[in-house]
Amino acid sequence: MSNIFSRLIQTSRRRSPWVYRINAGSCNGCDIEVAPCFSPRYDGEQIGAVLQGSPKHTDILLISGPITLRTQEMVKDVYQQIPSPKAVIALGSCPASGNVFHGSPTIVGSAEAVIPVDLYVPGCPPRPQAILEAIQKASVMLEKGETRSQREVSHE
Amino acid sequence: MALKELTGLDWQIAFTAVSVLLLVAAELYASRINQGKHFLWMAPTATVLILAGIWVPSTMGRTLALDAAALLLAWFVWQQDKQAGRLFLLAVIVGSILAAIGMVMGGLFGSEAAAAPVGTMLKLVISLILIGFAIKLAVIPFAFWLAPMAEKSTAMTAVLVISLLDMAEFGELALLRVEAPWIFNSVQWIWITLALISMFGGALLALAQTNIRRMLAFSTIDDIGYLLLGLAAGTTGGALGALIGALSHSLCKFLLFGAVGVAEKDLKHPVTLEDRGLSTRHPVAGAAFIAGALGMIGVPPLMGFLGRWRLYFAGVEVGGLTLGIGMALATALALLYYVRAIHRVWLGKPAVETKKAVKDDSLVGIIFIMLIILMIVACLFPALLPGMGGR
Amino acid sequence: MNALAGFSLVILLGGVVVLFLSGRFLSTKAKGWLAFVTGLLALGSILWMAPSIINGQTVELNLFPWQAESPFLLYFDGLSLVFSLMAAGIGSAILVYCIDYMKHETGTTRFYMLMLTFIAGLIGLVSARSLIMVYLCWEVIGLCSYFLVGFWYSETVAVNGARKVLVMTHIPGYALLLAILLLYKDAGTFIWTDPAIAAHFTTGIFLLILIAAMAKSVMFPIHTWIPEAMNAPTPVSALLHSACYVKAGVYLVARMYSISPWQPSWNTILLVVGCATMIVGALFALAQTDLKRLLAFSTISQLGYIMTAFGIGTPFGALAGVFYVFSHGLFKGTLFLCAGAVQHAAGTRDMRLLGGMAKQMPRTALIWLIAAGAIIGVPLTNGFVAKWLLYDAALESGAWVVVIIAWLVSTFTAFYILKATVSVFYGEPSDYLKDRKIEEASTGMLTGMGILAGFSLLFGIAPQLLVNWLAKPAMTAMKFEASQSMTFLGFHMDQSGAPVTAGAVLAISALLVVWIIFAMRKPSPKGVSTFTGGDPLPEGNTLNTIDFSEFTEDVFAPALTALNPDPVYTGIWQGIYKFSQQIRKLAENLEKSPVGLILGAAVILAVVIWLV
Amino acid sequence: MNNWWINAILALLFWPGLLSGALFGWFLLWMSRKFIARLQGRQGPPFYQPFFDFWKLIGKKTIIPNGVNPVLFYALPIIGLISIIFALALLPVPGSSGISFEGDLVLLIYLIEMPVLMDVIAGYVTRSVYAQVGATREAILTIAYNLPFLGALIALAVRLHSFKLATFAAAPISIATILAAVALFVALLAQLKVNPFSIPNAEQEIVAGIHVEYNGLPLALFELTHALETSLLVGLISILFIGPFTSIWMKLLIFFVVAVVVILLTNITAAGTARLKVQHAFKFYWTWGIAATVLVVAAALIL
Amino acid sequence: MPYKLPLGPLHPAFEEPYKLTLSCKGEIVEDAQVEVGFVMRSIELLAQRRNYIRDLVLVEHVCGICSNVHASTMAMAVEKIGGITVPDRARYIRTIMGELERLHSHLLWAGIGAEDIGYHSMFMEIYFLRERVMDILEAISGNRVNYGMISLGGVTRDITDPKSILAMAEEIKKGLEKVVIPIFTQDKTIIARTKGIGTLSKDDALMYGTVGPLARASGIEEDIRESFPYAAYDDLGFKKVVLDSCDVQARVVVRALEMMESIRLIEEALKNLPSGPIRPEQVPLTIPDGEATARSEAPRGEVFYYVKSNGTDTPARVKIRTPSFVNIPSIRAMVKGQYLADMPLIQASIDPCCSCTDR
Repeated sequence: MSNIFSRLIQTSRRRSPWVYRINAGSCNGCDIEVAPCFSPRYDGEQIGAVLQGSPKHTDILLISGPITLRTQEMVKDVYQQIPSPKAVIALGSCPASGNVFHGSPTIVGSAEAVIPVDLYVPGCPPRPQAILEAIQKASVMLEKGETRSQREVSHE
Repeated sequence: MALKELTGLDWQIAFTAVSVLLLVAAELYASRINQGKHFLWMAPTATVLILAGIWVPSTMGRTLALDAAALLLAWFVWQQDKQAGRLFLLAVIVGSILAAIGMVMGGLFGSEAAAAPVGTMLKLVISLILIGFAIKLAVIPFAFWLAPMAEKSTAMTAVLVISLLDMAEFGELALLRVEAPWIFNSVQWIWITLALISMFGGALLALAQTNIRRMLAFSTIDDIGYLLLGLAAGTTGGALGALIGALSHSLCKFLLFGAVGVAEKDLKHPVTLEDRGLSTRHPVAGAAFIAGALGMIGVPPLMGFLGRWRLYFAGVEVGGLTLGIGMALATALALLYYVRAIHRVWLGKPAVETKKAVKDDSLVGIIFIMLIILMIVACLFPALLPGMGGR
Repeated sequence: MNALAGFSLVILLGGVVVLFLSGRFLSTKAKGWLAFVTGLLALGSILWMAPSIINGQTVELNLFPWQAESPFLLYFDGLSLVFSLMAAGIGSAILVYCIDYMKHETGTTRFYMLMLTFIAGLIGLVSARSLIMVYLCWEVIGLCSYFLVGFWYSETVAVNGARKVLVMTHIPGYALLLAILLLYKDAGTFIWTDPAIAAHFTTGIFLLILIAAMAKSVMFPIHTWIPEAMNAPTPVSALLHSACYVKAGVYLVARMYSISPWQPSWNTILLVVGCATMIVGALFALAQTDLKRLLAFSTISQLGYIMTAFGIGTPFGALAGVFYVFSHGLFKGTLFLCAGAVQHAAGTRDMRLLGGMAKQMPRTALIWLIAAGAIIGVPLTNGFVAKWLLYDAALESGAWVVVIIAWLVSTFTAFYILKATVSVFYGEPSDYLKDRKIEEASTGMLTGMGILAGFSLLFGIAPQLLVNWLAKPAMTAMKFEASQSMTFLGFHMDQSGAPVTAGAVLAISALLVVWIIFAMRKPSPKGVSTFTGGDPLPEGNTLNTIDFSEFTEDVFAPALTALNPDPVYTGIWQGIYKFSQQIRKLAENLEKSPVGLILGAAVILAVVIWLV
Repeated sequence: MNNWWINAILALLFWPGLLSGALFGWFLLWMSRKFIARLQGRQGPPFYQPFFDFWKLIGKKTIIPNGVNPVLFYALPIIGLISIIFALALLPVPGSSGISFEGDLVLLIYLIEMPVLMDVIAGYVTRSVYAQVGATREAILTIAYNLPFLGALIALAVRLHSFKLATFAAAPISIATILAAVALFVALLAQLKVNPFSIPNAEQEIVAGIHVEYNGLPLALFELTHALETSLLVGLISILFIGPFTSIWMKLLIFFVVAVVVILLTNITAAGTARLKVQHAFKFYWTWGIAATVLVVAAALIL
Repeated sequence: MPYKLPLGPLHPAFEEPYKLTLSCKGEIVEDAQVEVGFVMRSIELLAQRRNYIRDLVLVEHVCGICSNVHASTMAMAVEKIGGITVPDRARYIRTIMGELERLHSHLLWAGIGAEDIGYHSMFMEIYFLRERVMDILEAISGNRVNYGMISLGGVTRDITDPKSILAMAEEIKKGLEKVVIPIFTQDKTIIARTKGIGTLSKDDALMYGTVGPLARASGIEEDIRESFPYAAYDDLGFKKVVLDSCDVQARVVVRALEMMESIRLIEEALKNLPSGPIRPEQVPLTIPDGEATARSEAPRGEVFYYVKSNGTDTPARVKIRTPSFVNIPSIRAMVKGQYLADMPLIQASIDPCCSCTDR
């Protein structure tokens, strides 16, 4: 019986990814590409993805931008507010490497240094298709328990 | 006396008592607050004449005595203000002459109660008497003389005219009501209409005044309407109510004019609605004004209530609920103008911060308080009114 | 035994006379004690009579012949007992509170004289057998209320409130007088126990009496005087506007049950009036920021409940009504006295400036909480029993609409009382309070409040005391069969089906509300921070109850404007005033030539007489 | 007696209670999401979406925000849920084995208000400014929309001389019924918090409104309550139209058809409007609500 | 007691982080504090460390929405110092890119504005239309965002198939005329939510120094494309849009009409596209000593670049002043006494861009 339920919950994690977006110093290029993901042409609702307003309702965190010093604490705080299991997707090149801003004294330059990232989506900015694919991949990771939040819990 | 037999109230004794009381009070009041040059002797003289008008058995004697008192008072008013005096005099002369002619023609000056005249004569007599008394009692539309008199003369002069003379004239009318009921019965609805016009007209005109004394004068006109209605109703209760109402009216008007007089002595100008918060300086006078106002409206437990409910009852008996509601509405208007005066002039924050409280004359204060207590006691123990035992 | 009937009146009026004569020589506190002892003696004399009344007898006394048809006849039955006990009992508790509350005031002789006269007037009203005496007492308490509200007569707000009280209660009072006179005209007697009165008691007379009762008992739309009357000293607000004065109208309505053969259509009228009032009162209460004004509107709403209870017209309804009247006197009196204590301590009753006073005034807060629980209808308090009785009565008689409205309004009640409680006693103290030293209310004040709150609890736990000793005799007096049984906590066994279910739901939801309030006060200290947009917010930045009422004020504004009858009254007054100015102009024009006026009017009159 | 208990439990748990209520509610919610998506030229969520949303939330770890009483945090949605289940059990859907007695309408109204009250308290309890603003708006909106809602129900009850829901379901369709259904529909927009009355959960102003701090299991319960509320409120309109039919299958068919039509109408309104301000909404309900109520009462009394 | 309600830095109504702390009394907003600086990446500093070619890429990342205008203005400034002439075809292509960018930016704004008043369907409708603009952008530059079209002295890519682009532009024009503009100017709920809301008087607008559509909706007649024409605006004949009703409604209308004007400009430019090279044969890597300023009209208003060269391949100083930098403070003048429910729309009506503001 409990098996059925855990199976059900696992499936539903794949079927119902709720997304929250943080702009941590992006040039907003990535952010204006997130909105079309939920607009008629791409329609993320087909795979159950919904953009949420509160981090408390979130499964997947999209983070864009090279993480400026001012937003660093904010990102950490919001990540903590997301109930597990949760996945983090780094959008674009900035959270991976700092992109053109590399070498700026006011950025951290790597999302990994602030929160554990599960998926990187390269591009400046990535296209909506790529973002949706990342969401789907992340939800599969959530289903299989492969996200870092889930793995770290099981290690403990 | 027929009036006593009809109503059970020995009105002559009651009125005499009230008159003497008010005379004493007015003299005491005048000893502290100047009421005109000859007040000291003029007031007793006028009172004696008025009381003579009450007690003289013959109708002619009564009329003459009252007219003499009226002339005396008119002269006194004339001394204080020519215009007001002229109007008063006009009213006294015209009213007395018309009423006297009417009474002569109706045979009322005879020693025995005359039979009612018939036909044209009846209508003529009724017209003359009605108009004559309407002028003398200041019933609307013949009330032109009362307001100027109240405004221009001293407070106690106004009390003498309104509380004593006017109420005595009303008493005379009440006696006529008993002796010659045909004056009323055949034209009952004209009397009632006149009463209603006086009631509403007086109340509305009082509402439109800014001078408090003028307002008080119109409130008298308003009240006369109720008293007339009591007489016109032709019931025992109505007559009794009217007589008690008249007594209460006398006392209340003394309080009202007295309070205004106290304030005027301090302010050095006539009290109008522009004045504010006089109670802070004159608390007792303020209390007297409020008591007088509530007594005029007939709020229990003041003496006015004893008369008022009987008047209402007379109205309900004659005109049913409609007339009752009409009277209540007129009273509501009266309440409105009194409340406005109380709350603008007496209560609330004073317009100018008084540097130090005025020490009011304690004698005047005691007179006021005694009168208020008298009115309350009279309401709770009406047996104190002569002849009222058991009523 | 019968001689006892007059005792309370004689004692109270004697107290007035003694105060009047000795006022000059006594200290303020001594006057207070004198008044309190007088009130206590009056209470004692009423309690002395109580056993025989409970046994079903009536206590009658012919004091003295007053006016022809109307001697001073006293008549105590069950209904009189309830109201006179309320007047003397709650009155005494308030008087003991006054001793400390009023000790810094001047003019206390006047104050205590009026308070005692007021209590005497109410006892006179409820025990009068002659209708004209009913009117006399009715107006006496009206005048006392007027003078007490205007106690601080040089303060404009206070006297304006007093003016509104006088105008709005005195004028409808004429309806009562006219009703009495009409009855007298038809029946020929003022004695209401006379069967002739019952025979002539028509719907018209009922309506006239109802108008007067509506004005005194703050029924919509003649209710707007009570919030203005809140500028009076607090004991006055407590005594007049919660415990006694506003109950005078309720008494009249209840008394009509014992006077007349009751018509079913009257029930509908009462229900409509009651329900409209309870909604309007609660809506306005939600939008208030002044503590006493809030309580005033809450009184309006609660009076709506009481009127509704009497309007149901079944024995259960009458029981609920009587129980509610007494309970409301207790808990609303307590609330007012607490508000007074708060104002005394903080110097303001503006809820925007208050907060966190439970720390400095723990006892006052406790007493407030008991009374607040009672008004919300929490089990263990008399308010719960009263509400349940009301719902039961409504359910039993099938007045479902009443149940829905009453329930809706009771949620409003919970809201506004919560708002008052939280913004006065809990939360952070405001800047205004920070520089003030706040002291707990004095023992005398606490005694006064505590006694009332204690009785609230007592009658909540053991309502059968109130039901068996007071409510049932009153019901008998109202010509109802008093066969209901009542157990502890207000659970009564002679009901089944829907009422029990509804009662259970009511009890559970009321308990839930209490539990939630207490749970809200114990937050868990650690956890993940709340979402505030990423950046932390300054400490203590939450919406408080005042913000809530500002929201509602803003949104309700159109509804509140539409439901406020005051502009209509002002309009009428303006109209009359303008009309009177026209009349004055006309009169002045005519009076310019007095001779012409005399001639003209005389001719017209003569012609009219000629033609008639 | 035994039978009564079994019937009650059946009604609470299966039909029309928890199970079928939830399924029906999820179906209706999916319908509305899908329908709106299609109106907007999108594909929309798959059929099972609300179901999976619910289970996913169940499977999440619950975070209790700072300064919130944990017991209260869980209890509020549970109280709301239980009362809405009881309310559903009272609904006289065709084939219901539920409890029915004179006055059950009153109980139903009490129970419908309970989740709203819990919502408001939940908003205040969570100590988030957004939730508190949302809760205040919800409280105000409740006062507003209850006017036409209660007005319509009371008018119908007065017309049928009964406060029993079964009477409603058995009554023939008349002008009064249709007017009442319209009034209920107007109230439904605010009760389901869809545009133009999605004021308490206005995402762009106050993030996620009342539920901003709720997550995991309690949020799942709130979502379930919402689903049950949807089926209850839509069902309440539907039962007004099943009176004239005798066969239970016909009744069921009409019930479903009306429910679907109502939810489609709701969503057409929602898709074609912007969100109003709470002031607008209050005014709307207190003017049009009063007009509708008066109309319904008049129709109930005259026709 | 007024409570504080934070909008942002993370808020569903915001694309980018900035913080608006509202002091509210009930639903009424009494005051607002604006806090920016969340997205500060020190672009001006980085620009002084890189050569001109890399700087063009860097300044494109000042803002993802108006990336082209930043690159082209920087290029204009550098071209001025270096005395580089831009070929006619490149001027036209730069104009087309600039207007396409305005089109997509205004549509993006309209979508967010619709979402801010809860009009979800309208948001979807507009985003559907915006995708057509994105298609054109993609067709011309190969990118949907951050196009990389500008090079020193010209553009990097040519427009090879103006006809198909014209056809697409026609479609967009139809969409705008038939759906977006009518709904935004006639729909009752939208008018109820925009008219008389968030008024910024002309005096306030001048005092805050606002620019762009915001200023033009408050009656300030200023458009760089007309006052200081650059690229091909002189040839194409440009009409600016000015309204003086000062409220959100005016800003909506100004942007709507500007979109129509943009379409007209695009069509005009595509039809009259001159032939010739798209950039000079030779572009120098080092720029001679000197300084220059350049201004152009970005979707949000005037963009100002100051470049100082010291004769090397790296600028000595690059100063960027963006329109949102001056527009954002004017929020304070608009919010007082407004309803909380209108706040998202009011702040959106200035079309704030924080990555521009913070750089």
